[in-house]
Amino acid sequence: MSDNNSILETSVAERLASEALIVDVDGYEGPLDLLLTLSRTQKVDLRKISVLQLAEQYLEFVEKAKELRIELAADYLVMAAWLAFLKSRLLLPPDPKEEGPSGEELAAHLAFQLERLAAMRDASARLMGRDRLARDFFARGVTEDVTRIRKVTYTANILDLMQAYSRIRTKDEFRPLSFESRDSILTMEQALDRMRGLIGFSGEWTDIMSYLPEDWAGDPKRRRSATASTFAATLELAKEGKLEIRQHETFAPLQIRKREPQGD
Amino acid sequence: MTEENESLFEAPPMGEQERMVEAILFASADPVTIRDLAGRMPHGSEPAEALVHLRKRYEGRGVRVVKVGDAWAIRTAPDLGFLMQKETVETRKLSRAAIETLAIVAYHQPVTRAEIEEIRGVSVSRGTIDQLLELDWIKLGRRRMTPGRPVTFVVTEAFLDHFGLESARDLPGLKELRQAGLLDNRPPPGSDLPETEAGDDDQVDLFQAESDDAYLEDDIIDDDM
Amino acid sequence: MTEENESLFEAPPMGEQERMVEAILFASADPVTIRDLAGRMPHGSEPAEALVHLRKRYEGRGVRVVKVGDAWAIRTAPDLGFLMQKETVETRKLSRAAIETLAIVAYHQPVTRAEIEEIRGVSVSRGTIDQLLELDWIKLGRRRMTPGRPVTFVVTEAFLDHFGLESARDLPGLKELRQAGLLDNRPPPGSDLPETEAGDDDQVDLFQAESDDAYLEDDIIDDDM
Repeated sequence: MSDNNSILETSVAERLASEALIVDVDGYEGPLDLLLTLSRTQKVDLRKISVLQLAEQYLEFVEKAKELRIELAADYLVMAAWLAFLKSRLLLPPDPKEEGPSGEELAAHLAFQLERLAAMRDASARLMGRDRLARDFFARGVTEDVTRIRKVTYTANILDLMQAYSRIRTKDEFRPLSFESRDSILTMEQALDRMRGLIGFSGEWTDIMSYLPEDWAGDPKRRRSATASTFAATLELAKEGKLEIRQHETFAPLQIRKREPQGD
Repeated sequence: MTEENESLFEAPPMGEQERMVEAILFASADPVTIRDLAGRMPHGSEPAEALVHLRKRYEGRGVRVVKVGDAWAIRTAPDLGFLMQKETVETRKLSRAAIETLAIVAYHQPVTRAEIEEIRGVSVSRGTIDQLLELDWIKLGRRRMTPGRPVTFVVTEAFLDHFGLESARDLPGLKELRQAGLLDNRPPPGSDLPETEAGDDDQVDLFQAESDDAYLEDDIIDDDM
Repeated sequence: MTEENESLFEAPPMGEQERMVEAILFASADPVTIRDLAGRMPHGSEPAEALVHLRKRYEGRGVRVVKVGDAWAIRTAPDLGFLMQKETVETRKLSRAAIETLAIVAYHQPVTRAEIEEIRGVSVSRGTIDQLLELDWIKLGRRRMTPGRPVTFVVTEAFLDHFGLESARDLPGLKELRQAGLLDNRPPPGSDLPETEAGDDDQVDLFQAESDDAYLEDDIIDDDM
């Protein structure tokens, strides 16, 4: 590649770049990004950059944008104003009466900012270029979660216990069985009446349970009450000599039958 | 194609192949077949042989190379399974049903389930009884010598231990409960318990509460158990 | 309690401890801290020592024992990544803003949003920060003890894990950048003056860091990591 060619290419590249700058102004992330890009055209170490030259380039860029009626965001214009100020400071001999940082100081700081931004760009590229998890190296494919074994222990103290007991004992709903509900109670009188009527027909030994009123044999509470009162009634009738009771063995069914009048 | 031709592809040394198998088995979510291994490794590799080496290398280690069906995987050594468990102890209050049931057993023992239901006025779930049995706070007592011979429940040594009692008889009686303000002064409506009597009778009548009407019922109650 | 008493618990032999650490690290996709290891291993175990042995054992193998911040993990050797296309997870492509912001947080941490903006020369969108927080690559650090107590951002363990870093100190080029003064938070000249003239306000906003004291904490990266 000849020198001529390369010069030509550079100028073409530069022209393209400057056009791109204008077209792509939105592609820049603010004035600092733009300044950094412009500084690249100086092809020197960022530490040796000519801030004055950079300021001129930037101002030129803004001028061009204006010519092309490209609307620049406010921060680009603010930067332009500041660079114009910086440029004048750099060009004019320092005024000893003027307060504030010198043009050189301001320029140095801008150069620092550019260098720092460039360094961060470089660092981010290096970071993203590292071997990365799930791309270059990998974690365990099958993981075994720690199974949490929950062991529940229950506690209660003596106070809980006593309170629970008193709660039951003082519960409004609490009633001894016989008061619980009248309609579940077959009184002994009722059973006796019933048995007196029925026993006359029972010549054979019959299971006492068959004497329970039919509608009292289902529901356990009613069955229980009917059993008790029927049993009590049979005892009463046996005492009166009206019937006999027998049981073959403990827990065997109770059987009853009419007792034939004696002495007949 | 002769075999010599294939060797031109120069498979990596066996040590490298072993590393590859190791990495693949490590990173795969599922067990990997030899065929899969061969498909992923450089041409000419011999995953089966590499596996033999790898398996040997992991012998006695914290993880092992194991065969799962037709495929291979790395798994935790069985004796270290305990490391994958974390026991957390959670303390919970006993449910109201459980504490009430427990109180009834303590005050009325030996007591049948039907009697517990009678006293609580609601049915007692199997779970509640089981929980108390599991806690080793109640146990089965003698069967009641009534029709159906229902089982009874009594409290255990562990119960006495937990509640700091020498015996169930040490439980405060109704009168003491009342004095301690744990019990309303209002006697339960229709209560025929002689709780107003003087002396230490409370305890006795508590343990007698099962008396009277309670017992005829047993045969019926059993059916429910 | 003397040390002799403690030894009554008899920690398992180091070889066993090494197996345990191996099993635990293999079982977890995420790095496990020494503290967690100790919590799961039998009393008296010394996971830190076991890790030294284990790390050595895996040198040059297909998987490696790596340190991630305060925690440890097993990862496949990076040179074998080519075998893993199957496991590769397509990560969402990060915007340039997000990548730069991430790098700035990593190299300058703890760093405030205003400082990130100062370095990049543009404002940082909420979405960029959110995205990095969501990836669990950055998190909130301590508040800066300056007026307004701005929040700071720092990188996470997941960040270190993702980029294969033992600690933020191992960030590539960190030392050089520091030596070049490029990690300094150098205040703009004149910013120590009470207030600049009204006309300069805008650009002060743009390029001046939030305040001077902000930079007292310059070297915090060391303290934190």
